[in-house]
Amino acid sequence: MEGFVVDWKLSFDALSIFFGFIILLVSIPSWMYSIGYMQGLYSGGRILFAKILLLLFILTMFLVVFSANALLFLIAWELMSLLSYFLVTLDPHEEKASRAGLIYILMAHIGTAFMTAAFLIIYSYSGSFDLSAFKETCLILPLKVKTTVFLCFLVGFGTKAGLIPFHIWLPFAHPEAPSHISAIMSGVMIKIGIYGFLRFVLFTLGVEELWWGNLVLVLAALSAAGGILYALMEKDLKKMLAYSSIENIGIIMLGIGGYMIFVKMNQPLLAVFSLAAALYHIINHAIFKTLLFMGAGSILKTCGTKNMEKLGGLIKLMPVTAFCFLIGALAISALPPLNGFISEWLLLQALFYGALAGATFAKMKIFLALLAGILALTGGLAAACFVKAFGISFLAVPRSKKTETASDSGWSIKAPMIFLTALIFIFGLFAGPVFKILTGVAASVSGLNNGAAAFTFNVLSLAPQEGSGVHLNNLLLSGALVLIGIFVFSIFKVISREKSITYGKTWTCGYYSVNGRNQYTATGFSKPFRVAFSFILMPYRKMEKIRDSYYHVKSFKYEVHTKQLLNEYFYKPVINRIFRFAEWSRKLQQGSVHIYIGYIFLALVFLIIFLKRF
Amino acid sequence: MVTLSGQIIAAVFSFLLCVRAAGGVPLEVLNFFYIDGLSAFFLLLIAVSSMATAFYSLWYFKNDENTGFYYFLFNIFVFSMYFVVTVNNLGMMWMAVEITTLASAFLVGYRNNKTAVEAAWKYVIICSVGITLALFGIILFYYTASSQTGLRNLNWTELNAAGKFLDPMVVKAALIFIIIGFGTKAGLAPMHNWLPDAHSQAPTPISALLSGVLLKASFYAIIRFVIIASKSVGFSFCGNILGLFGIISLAVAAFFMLVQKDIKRLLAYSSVEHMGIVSLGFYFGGKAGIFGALFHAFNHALAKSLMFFSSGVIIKKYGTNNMHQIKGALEVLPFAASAAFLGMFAIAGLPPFSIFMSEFTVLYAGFKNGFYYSSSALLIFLAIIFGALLFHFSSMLYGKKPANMSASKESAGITALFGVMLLFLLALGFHIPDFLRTLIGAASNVIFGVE
Amino acid sequence: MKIFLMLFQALLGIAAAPFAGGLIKKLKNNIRMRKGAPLLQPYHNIIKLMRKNETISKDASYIFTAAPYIHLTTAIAAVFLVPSFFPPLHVNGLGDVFVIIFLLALGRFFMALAGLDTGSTFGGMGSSREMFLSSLAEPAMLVSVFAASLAAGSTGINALVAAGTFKISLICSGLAFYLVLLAETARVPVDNQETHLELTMIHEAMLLEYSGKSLALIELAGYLKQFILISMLVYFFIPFGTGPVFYIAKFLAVCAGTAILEVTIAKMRLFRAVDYLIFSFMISLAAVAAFVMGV
Amino acid sequence: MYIELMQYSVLLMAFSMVAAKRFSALVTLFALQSFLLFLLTFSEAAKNGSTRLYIVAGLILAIKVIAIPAFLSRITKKIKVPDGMGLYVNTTLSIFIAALITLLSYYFIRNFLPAMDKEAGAALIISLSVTLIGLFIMIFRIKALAQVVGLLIMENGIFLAGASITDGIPFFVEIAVSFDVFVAVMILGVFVYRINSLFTHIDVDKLNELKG
Repeated sequence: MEGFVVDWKLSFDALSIFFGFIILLVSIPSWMYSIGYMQGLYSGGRILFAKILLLLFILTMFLVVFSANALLFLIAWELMSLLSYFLVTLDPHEEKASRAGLIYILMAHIGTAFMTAAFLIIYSYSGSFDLSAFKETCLILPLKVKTTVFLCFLVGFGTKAGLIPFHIWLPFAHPEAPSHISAIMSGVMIKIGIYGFLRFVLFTLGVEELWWGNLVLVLAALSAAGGILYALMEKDLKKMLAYSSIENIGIIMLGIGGYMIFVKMNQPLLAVFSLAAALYHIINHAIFKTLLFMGAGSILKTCGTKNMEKLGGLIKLMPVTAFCFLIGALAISALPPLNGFISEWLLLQALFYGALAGATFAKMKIFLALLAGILALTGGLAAACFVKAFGISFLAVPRSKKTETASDSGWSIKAPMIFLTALIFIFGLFAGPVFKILTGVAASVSGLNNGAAAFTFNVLSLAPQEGSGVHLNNLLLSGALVLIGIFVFSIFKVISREKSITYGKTWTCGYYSVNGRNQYTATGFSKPFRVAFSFILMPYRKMEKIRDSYYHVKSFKYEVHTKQLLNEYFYKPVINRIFRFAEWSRKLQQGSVHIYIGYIFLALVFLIIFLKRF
Repeated sequence: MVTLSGQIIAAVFSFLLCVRAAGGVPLEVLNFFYIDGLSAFFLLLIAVSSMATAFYSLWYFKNDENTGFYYFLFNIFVFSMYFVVTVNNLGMMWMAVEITTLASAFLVGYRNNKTAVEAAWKYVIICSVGITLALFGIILFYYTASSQTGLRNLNWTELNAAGKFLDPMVVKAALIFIIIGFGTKAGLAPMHNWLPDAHSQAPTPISALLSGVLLKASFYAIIRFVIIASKSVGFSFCGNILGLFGIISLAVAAFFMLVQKDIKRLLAYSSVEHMGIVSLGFYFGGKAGIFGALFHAFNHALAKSLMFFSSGVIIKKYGTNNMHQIKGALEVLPFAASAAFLGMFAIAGLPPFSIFMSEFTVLYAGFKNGFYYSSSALLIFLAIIFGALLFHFSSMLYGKKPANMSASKESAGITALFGVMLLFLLALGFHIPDFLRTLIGAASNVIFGVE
Repeated sequence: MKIFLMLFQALLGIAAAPFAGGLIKKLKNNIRMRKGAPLLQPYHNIIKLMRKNETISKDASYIFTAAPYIHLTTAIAAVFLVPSFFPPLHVNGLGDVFVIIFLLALGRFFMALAGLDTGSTFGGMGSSREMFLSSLAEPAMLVSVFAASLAAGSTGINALVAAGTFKISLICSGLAFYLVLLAETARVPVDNQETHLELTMIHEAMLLEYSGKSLALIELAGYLKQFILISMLVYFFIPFGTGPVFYIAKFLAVCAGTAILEVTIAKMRLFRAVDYLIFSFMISLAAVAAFVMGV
Repeated sequence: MYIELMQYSVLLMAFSMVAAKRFSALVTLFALQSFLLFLLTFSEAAKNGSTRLYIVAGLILAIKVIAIPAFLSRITKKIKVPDGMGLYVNTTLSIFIAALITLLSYYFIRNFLPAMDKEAGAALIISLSVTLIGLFIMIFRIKALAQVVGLLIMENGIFLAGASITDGIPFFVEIAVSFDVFVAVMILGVFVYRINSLFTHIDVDKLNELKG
């Protein structure tokens, strides 16, 4: 072996194709969106540059997904991070963007370092970077090595996916990037992290011990609950979406962790089911998160701000965006009959049957029930979060001058959003067939026995287990909803004879004028949550009196912030330590040539004394 | 111009030598010059970067007169380095290394202001001390050789042949002096202190040459002795000492780069880091380790010259080395700044640039031969260093440009130079041409004593 | 045939739902030694509201108009899932007990939006608090149902109804579910339906802007929700005795209990309600634990 | 016999250089030490009358005994700096440290190179300690010129090693090295000039603009 040769071996198995499909699903609309989005924001040359970069970025993502060679995978992976970094810092004047990019690429690099270690450990046993060779080698790895590799992979891929202890880059990078880039990053790129996890941990390394699965489940639950909690606190629209991406990654990882423990509890059917549910949620999140970021983007473009406190009343000014955003919000809050609901329902079923089936694992029952509870909590918080997002920024009265004059953007921005909205409905209504395909994928890649037949009652309706009498035919459900809706509507039209509707001012205890200033704010909306979860969020407030004389206070300035637990108590201290140490170490080199020669002398003496040790 | 053409001729000549030596048959000229794979490889390295530097110097000094002295010293410097890697007699090699110091001393002090002279002084003094210690080591070598095998000269070939008869303890003792001595010049911590000063004060082309080639040339000297010593004391002993210095160098570089203000010092420390990686490659050993180390030396020569060139352009424009005063370079000098940025990613070891490949190989050697801790340490330090580099460069390249500064057109030739170098780095990252592969193979064969 | 029976059951449920509300009110008043409004007052209210003109804020959008319909629609759809007078009746494809929870969530989502739509401060406050409480109530509700279905061996309605054995786990989960029920139907320890002081209102504050027909829709939907939850409690957690008679008896019993409870205890502060809901969540987990222990 | 004597007196010279306070004294002592080396080589040459050793001896005489000291003292005349060379540690402590250094080299040679025969070992100990003492002087003497001399002392020590433990390192290497030393000293001298003209002093410990 002299030097490494990158061989461009590609493989197209079900998993890769599935992810390739998702890449297409997101990147094509985003590309179209970018055309309309970028003009006016950047200079012509930069737009061209951005387009080339975007193309390369998408290509590298394909390369990552389809590469059958770990080295190629690694290279493509790092390229992906690099290109996305350039895209995040597209506008060189944005100090914030460049800082966000810095954090992003640094975290990505650390993640890659862990992956590199893992790859090299495996390679030093296998002697070839071929994935099949990896797979064979992993069968014979000693357990300790396997565990090390697993942990390395968990950190490496978790960082890219934005799993919670490693997520800090995500809420910086996604909001600062241009919106179509945020859409792609949130929609696909973090899923590539999931792909890596599936490919290398589940289907190459194999699940060795139960606690691996438990660890993943715990991290997943943390990400889900924590992510949405922080999202709820945000008043920056895109940052909120970024945090909610963390939440959804958590939900997906719940499914994957489910797969891991079910394999260990030898419940192959359930394992496949739970994995398929995770895949389903991957698709769904790709769709609606992209859509939501596009919505946020078009708001940002027309109103020039993504701060909810400055928005409002947009539902009348930009109806299309509002409608699409509403559907997206409904879907992401897992409300029937849209697609988010389906995947979350499936995950609940997976957890339930896991709890039911794991007869020999008594404590797993409680654990899974707890997870189900956390999933429910997440759903509830997500609903609250998106009620706030939509309600504050689209409903009621505009809160700033610029917002009052907003209007829907051009077709190249509207069309992709409408397309994705349609997709939300499609993937919601035709859950049966979609899920059949996904179970096929899950079964084939995991090599477990094919449960595809078992999970669908007939063509259209899902059934987590045959004979359990539980079927969900979403088409029927939504049909019922529509019918009942029409029924109710017509009935009430009939029995309440046409009454006159008078339009008046909003009543606020007789206060004379309601305007943007005295509406309920995003901060106010999230107040109860802030108080209830203060033990995690650690809110603190800055109050400042602006007074023109000692006696007369002209106005108050009042800010509420929440602390990031991990940043405060882990990342910041570590970084500060490193910097302080570096600052201290500069003392060693104060410029006196005598001392420098002294170092040489000391080195010499040291070696002379310890010569026998070498 | 003369210099450039001279360099080109020399480069072509050495290239031919490489082709000759890649076959693995060493070439001896009147028992004075001796060129085997190892020398050939380093010849190539020197040739490439000194050629590039000569070209760059033309641009760098295009505005000032009487650069004759500069070019005179430049040539002496470069040719003494050629001499280092081609000469057979170790004593002569030692002298050549000393001459590189003496020649480059005036180049470092070229600007002849306070800081420059200070840097030059430290450079000369510290390097001479190191070299002198190395001489002591050489004498010990000669002592054991002559007393064991009655050898009467210092020719490497014969010493090497006598390798296994040498007295291990003496060799060990000698090796300490050799490694510390030449290590001083190769910029291994903690003997590296001259390096940031010299690099920051020398004219940019010279800085490029110093860290691009000089460090490698003196590392070459170390390798020569290591080859002989490994015959009697085994490779691992030499490897361990190198590994110790390698780790120290990495740590020092990492922490000093974090809090650096001067861009050229930053790059200097990154050179320390890369020399550390090279010596770690020797520590990890094995074919992979050696291959990685040598390949890394080559890549580093390329990338670091590129970095110095491009940041030299930026420095000339902003008129300061202080990174806090440089802002928005991407706007002012699009090409140079982009080159610097990409080069930064290259030396930070990101794919698809070739340095990633060599670092990867070194790491592989580490993991393969079970040096888990030092490999992980290497990974951690690389991450820190990447952070430091990115931190400084993004603050320099992004942001608003100073109000009084206007985007100026850049010299096409220099831009082309950057382009070519980047292209090389990229191409080597994807595929190592067979020529280079065989050359490095020959070099590592020499190291392993394979005939 | 089955379809007609089912429709009939649904209509019956819709018809009966307001009665329960009236009953509880009446009982409360009687306990307080008051005469109280007649039992059928809710019907009168609804009809009266139908007749009235409607006033809508000029800042409101179509969300405001659509929300009541959606709210009611989801409630009715849930009614189709819940076993009431004729237990084993429901459409198979419509899903399981989880779906009921999701459906109710859908209605709530739109009501909360409507609360924000008019830009009135109280509306915003109301919807904020509503979402707050419900998001905390959701896990408790889900896990209690989860425990029950564990006992039943499936989340399907039939299985849940059929699982007719008393267990400690079932009692625990039933208790948890009942606590959540009180919260969800805006009853005393968490909210107070009778208050009309804006700052203390939670559910009511959200509806503050509504009037006329829309308000009627919302009230009806509210009664339906209560009906649904009580029926769930009755069927899934109080497993003895089947058949309409038992059902009605148990239903009335629950109503009576609720009335007594509401009279005897006082409303909590908003942030005490958090502890209350977390408590019920813990009970439901305890129920799961009990099930694992097999009792 | 007298060879050992001379070797020891070389060491003695080194010690006395450590003890020296003034620069002129240092230079004289250096010249003396070099002269001893010259004698050493010359006697070697006389013993096994080889011309190349004569030449080497001549070189030493020319370069180290005459040229370099002259050059150095001329510099000291040229640049009007006080003759003291600035001590970090006073002479007593310095001598003590020098003794320690000698002990260290003794320990080193005896522990790690036991195979050596007595005389060679002793010579090696002496030369090593002279080298290290030179290093010590470079570390603990402030003035630039002192450092130059320190370097030269190291060279002397190494030459002693070369001359005594081996029978002289190969010829042209020898010559090359001595010329090399000469050039080095010249260049250092030039830099001393420059330092003096730029800083108006030659306290190299004040040269600490570049740090970190």
